[in-house]
Amino acid sequence: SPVENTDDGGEIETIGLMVQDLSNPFFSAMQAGVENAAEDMGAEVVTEDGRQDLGAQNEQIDAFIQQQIDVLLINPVDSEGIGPAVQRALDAGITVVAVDVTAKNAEAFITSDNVQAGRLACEHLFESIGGEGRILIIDGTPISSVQDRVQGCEEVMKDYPDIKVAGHQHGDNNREEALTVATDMLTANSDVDGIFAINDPTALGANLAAEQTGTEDLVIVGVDGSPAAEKELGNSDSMFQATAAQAPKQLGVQGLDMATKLFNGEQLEDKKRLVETELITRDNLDEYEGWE
Amino acid sequence: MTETSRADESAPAADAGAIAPPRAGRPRFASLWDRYGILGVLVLMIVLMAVLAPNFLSFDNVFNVARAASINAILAAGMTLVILTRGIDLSVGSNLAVCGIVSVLLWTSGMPAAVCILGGIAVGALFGLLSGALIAYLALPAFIVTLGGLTYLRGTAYLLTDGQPLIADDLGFRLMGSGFVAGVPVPVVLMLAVFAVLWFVLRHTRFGTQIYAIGGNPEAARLAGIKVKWTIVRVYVIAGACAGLAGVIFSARVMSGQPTAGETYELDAIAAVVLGGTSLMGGIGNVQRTLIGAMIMGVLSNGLLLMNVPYFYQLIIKGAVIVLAVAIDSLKNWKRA
Amino acid sequence: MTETSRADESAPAADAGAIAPPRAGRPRFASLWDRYGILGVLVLMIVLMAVLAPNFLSFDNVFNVARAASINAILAAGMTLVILTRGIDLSVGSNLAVCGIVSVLLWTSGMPAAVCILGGIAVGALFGLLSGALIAYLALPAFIVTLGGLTYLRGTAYLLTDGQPLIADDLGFRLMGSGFVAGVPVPVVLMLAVFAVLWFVLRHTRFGTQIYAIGGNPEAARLAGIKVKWTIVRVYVIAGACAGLAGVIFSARVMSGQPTAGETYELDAIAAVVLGGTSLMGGIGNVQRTLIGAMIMGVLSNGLLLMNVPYFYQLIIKGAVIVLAVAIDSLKNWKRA
Amino acid sequence: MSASLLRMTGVSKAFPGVQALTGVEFDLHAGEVHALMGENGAGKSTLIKMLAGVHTPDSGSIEIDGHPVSITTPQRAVDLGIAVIHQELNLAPNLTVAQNLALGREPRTRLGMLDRKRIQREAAAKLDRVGGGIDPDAVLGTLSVGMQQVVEIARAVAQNARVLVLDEPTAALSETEAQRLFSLVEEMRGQGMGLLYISHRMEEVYRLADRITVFRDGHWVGTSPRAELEPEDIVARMVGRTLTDLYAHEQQEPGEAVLEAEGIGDGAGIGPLDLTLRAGEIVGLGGLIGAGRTEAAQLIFGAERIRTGRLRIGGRTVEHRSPLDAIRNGVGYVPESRKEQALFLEMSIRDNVVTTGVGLDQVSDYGVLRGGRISQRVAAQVDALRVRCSSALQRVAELSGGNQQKVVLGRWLAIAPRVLLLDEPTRGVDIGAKQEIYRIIDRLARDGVAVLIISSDLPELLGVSDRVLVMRNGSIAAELTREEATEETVMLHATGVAAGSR
Ligand SMILES: Nc1ncnc2c1ncn2[C@@H]1O[C@H](COP(=O)(O)OP(=O)(O)OP(=O)(O)O)[C@@H](O)[C@H]1O
Ligand SMILES: Nc1ncnc2c1ncn2[C@@H]1O[C@H](COP(=O)(O)OP(=O)(O)OP(=O)(O)O)[C@@H](O)[C@H]1O
Ligand SMILES: [Mg+2]
Ligand SMILES: [Mg+2]
Repeated sequence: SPVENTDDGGEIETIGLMVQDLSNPFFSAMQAGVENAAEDMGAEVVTEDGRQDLGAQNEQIDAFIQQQIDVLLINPVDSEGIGPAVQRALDAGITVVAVDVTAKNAEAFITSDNVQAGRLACEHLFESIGGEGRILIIDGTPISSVQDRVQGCEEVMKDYPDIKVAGHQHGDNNREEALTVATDMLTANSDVDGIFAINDPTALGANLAAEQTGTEDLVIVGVDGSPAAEKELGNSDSMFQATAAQAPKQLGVQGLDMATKLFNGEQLEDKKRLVETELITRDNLDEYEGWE
Repeated sequence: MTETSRADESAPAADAGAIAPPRAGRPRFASLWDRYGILGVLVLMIVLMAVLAPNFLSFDNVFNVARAASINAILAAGMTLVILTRGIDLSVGSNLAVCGIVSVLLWTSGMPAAVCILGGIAVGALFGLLSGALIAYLALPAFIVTLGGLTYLRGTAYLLTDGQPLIADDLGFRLMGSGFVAGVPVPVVLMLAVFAVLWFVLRHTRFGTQIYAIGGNPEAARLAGIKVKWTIVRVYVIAGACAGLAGVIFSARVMSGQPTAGETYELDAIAAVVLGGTSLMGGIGNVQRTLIGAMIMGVLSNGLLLMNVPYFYQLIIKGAVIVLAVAIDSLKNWKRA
Repeated sequence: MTETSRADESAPAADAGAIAPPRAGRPRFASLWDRYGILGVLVLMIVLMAVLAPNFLSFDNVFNVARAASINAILAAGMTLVILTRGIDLSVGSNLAVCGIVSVLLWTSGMPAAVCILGGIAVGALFGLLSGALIAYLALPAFIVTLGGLTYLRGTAYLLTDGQPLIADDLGFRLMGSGFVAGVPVPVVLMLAVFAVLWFVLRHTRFGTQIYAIGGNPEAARLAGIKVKWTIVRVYVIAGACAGLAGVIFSARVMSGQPTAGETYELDAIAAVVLGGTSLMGGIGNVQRTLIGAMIMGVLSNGLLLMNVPYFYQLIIKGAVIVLAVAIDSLKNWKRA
Repeated sequence: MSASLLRMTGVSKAFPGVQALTGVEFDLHAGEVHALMGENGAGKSTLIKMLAGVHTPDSGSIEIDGHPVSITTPQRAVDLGIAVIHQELNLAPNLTVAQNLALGREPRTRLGMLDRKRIQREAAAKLDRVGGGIDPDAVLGTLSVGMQQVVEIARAVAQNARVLVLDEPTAALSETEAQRLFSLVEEMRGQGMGLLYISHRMEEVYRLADRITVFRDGHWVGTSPRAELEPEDIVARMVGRTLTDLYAHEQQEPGEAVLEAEGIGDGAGIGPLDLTLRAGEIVGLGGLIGAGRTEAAQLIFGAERIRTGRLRIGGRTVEHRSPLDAIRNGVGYVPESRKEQALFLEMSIRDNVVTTGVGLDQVSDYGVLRGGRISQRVAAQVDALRVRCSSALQRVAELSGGNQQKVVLGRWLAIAPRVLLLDEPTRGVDIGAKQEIYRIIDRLARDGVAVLIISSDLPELLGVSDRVLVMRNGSIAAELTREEATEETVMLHATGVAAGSR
């Protein structure tokens, strides 16, 4: 039995924000963006961490329904699996907008163009190594944003017939696992020219692995544009050379904007916003604003 | 664990005066606290949450708690039987994922809903059979066999779905997750049914007695003509079937087969069993108390969410409360000592 | 586990050297297999990988394997002592995270490298003390106390870092992760040192004998005047200190404090211990064999990566091999029966 | 003579490394009690485990009523009419008495459910047959070992078997319980059952057995009607030599009081107890099972907390908060159940001997064990106690019961206690080893140790003690001099029938 939305047409008082994994700086930047914007609106933000567990996110949505929040910005662990829970929220009169990852049944979504991010990063990688050579791909957990990036990379690869993939492994999206996996991959393949990593923590882990195995002349690229990546790019002899930067704050702020409009009964021109990513290299590092 | 088992062994004899008359002064009490101590913890927690958490006692929320706890509770029910025989099943979380996926795969391949549900459960039972056979007939340690199961079943779940969630918008058995029976959510009804059946099995069937006997003294059970190995196998089959049912409910609830479903659920299930006072040394415990254990965990999760406690603090509080709950429950041993 | 425990009981003392000279008719081969059966599994696996995986036997890769396995091995070393006393420590993975973070925090607050290292280890020991005290003095089940620890320590790790990885590019003790001593990676040197020390402790000290006595028969140990509770506390302190050291190495290796570090490492550590043949029922086992167990797991992970086996299949193979390894190791019990 | 009910011919059985039985012969008639005797490890239990379907023979045949049978499972043994009471208790401690009695044969209702009422009813009937008034609803683990043994007997008797095997059934029984068992055995013999009876107690065997078979080292040595055998012959057959003067104890003038207990008690059922142990004196402590003898010893030893009264050792008031305190004050304790309370079965003889709170300190410097010191100490005990083993590094689990008991004694002797408390020190130990243990006790007394010995074996209690205390209901009911103490007087005080009983 859906809860009546008691303050229909009124002000937004409570905003629920659900992210996949708060321990990733990307999501905490998003959280900061949403909180700032909410403060300006005089609304309160309640954040929940999905811990990569769809079951937990289901439970959290049920709790949000109990709390009678007005707006839900959701970054689901899984786009489709969250569908029924989103529907429950809608039935309870909550406005739901998906951020960063699409969510089934959500009224609108805004995400980075992950395919484009993969394209950007890999294009840079292939050019830097002269259009030919052997590369490693360090993949992550099987979620759509990650897979889109790999897809983008593979799309570009069609234009570079002399690029060979020497190894393709999964690194759990984090630094430590990437370090272990990359160390082993570099041992198995001594003549590698570059690495594409699906996000910055993975890229930086691979970078550590390269340093520790004494590998030189490697080009490593990632996706994110995180503060740690920025810092590493600033280091002129690092093998980590580029990242396709996302704008988590913007995703959050714009997502909230879309939600506010929907909440107030306005029509959105674009219910599906894709935000382009921007390639950051050592050359344009100074102009990059970063996540802070 | 050492200390606890000793406490158990020193349980007083209520009436052992056949040969020498019972000695004066031997305390003959505490059976109430023994049985209901952990229920007291649950009640305490509910009262606390009702005061602290807004909407906690609302009609809907009561069902939210029960529904959210149902998957863990169903896993814990099967786990109780396993632990009663001195075993453990670490593979239930991964098994849940595989079974959930299988049920969705059956649906997308055009099977009727009933077949999908039964198919999911059957696959869970089958993997339980595999673990149980290795444990009982090859005498391998349950911990390692099911830790292996945790790993290869997760791989199987990824393989079956190619790592992608398997979407089924038109899932025929979606009511298994979101339906209601007489106003009660279906997962809750199923949970209660599982507990009722297993309560009956443990209490009123020969199989149940055999489980306790094996947990209490496997050698004695063997000499009494009980088929110890076969009984153990059946227990793992039941735990697997419970994981299968939980997987079907999970899939129905998220209308898709998720390869990452159920990660670390095995530890929650074991926690519910042990919170309920079932001994990891086997032979002592029952499913009623496991249900209470699972509810304590569910109430805690839900209450902390409703109170908007930040996630980091939720973890700290949860960890502390688990320890506290067994500490309170163990007070009974102190009075004895 | 029922059946296994019985099989274990009939296995001769793993306490190497304490085995009687074979009696008439006792096949000598059996005792060789008992002691080195699991080593045989490791050798088999190395041979297999050398054939199948490119570069597996390269000089660099041998150290890669050892370095990658070192964290698990160090956790498993401490875990061995805990399991010998019939306990278990599920909190080591979370403890590792907290300790790693503390060491980085100490560095960023300007402490010298030595203080950071010792500080990290000390914090681990402290949390071990807490668990140990609850288990020994309040007689709470180790499984639950350390499951609580797993949860609240993870929360603590998040809290200390505000959930974010704590990057320290100038980490003063980075050599703990990436340095070399006489050509051998520092984590490998530290791992060997830990094993040497704990081997000595178990084999040549009063404390070691007390550990085996408590694991073998806690009641007899108490009646022999051994301070059972205090010994148990010390064992958890050691396991905690090992987690602390592993955390420092971890941080040094990734040059940051990671709140998500060490998730599910506890299961890997237990797997290494049990693969090594230490009985979960306590009293039987040693650290040498745990090292072999950890190496089996390391070789497997590394070899599968080198062969570029797809991730899903890696999981399936790993799970199956773990089960297979104990099955091979248990063949010795079959010959006896 | 009646025809053989059960016949075993040329039966052999080997375990890895041990030839437990070699071509043994055995036959049992209907309506007889056939005693099987032999040293620890002679293969008695192995023989009956083959009857019980636990082990299968490597070679040889088993016949029942002249028909060859193969007993492959415990269930098969039951079907053949063989009931076995094993040496180790085989009951589930977590189940009730009634559930244990029905175990494996639970009656069910027509719907397939457990028939709880019938289980209840039948349990009461089965218990009635053996007497004892045990509550069928009691959880088994809460009963004393003796009462658990009674349950085990009730279960075997209820099978209405034709062959009943009893493997050391009286080891954990007190005198009265044993008496009840004896009349039960006689009653069953009268009904035409064949009974195979294993015991290390000579009096019992003489009282019950019609024929006696002796095994030595897995070989059949001989079978004779009881009337044709003197106890000395049996012993000679068992140990391969003659044993004279089993107890060989000469009372000596006791020295000064070493341990004085004044009104000690646990605040519940035990005490207040007064007792004094003098240097060089052996004091026996008798009583029925559950009289509180073990608990009294454990109070003195600090294994249980003393709540009332006080304890003095060497004139000094002491407080024992843990066994370690007691050990430091020179008190040693050999518990009644060696496997559960004393031994580390998986550890070597060497480790078992040095593992005490004080012993480990003595053989280590700064916590590091000194191998030389350990070897010396262990060798001294192994030699002095004549522990039969292949080396001090042998696992204790591999030793016979008597040798295991010597290892436990050695552990305490190694730290040279002033007071030694012995709780049933010869339970389940063969006669040869018993004699050696009595010698050790005697030598200890000569060396000035104050010894308290708890025993349910009355001849033994009277044979070794200088003075006998009798406990009843947690208090001391009587103190008897060596001359006053007879089986009758001890039993009278233990049961509370004696007039002068306190
Ligand atoms: N399961 C087994 N595995 C290996 N050896 C065994 C096993 N059971 C018995 N033995 C060995 O067989 C021999 C005979 O043992 P058994 O138990 O039959 O002796 P027993 O005559 O009953 O002795 P006791 O008087 O001590 O009960 C002993 O050496 C014993 O160690
Ligand atoms: N009346 C009773 N009620 C409950 N438990 C009892 C009772 N009597 C004895 N026990 C238990 O049975 C065990 C044996 O009793 P205890 O050791 O005090 O007697 P004992 O005279 O030494 O008998 P035993 O001959 O068995 O050594 C103890 O663990 C005690 O707790
Ligand atoms: Mg025997
Ligand atoms: Mg006693």
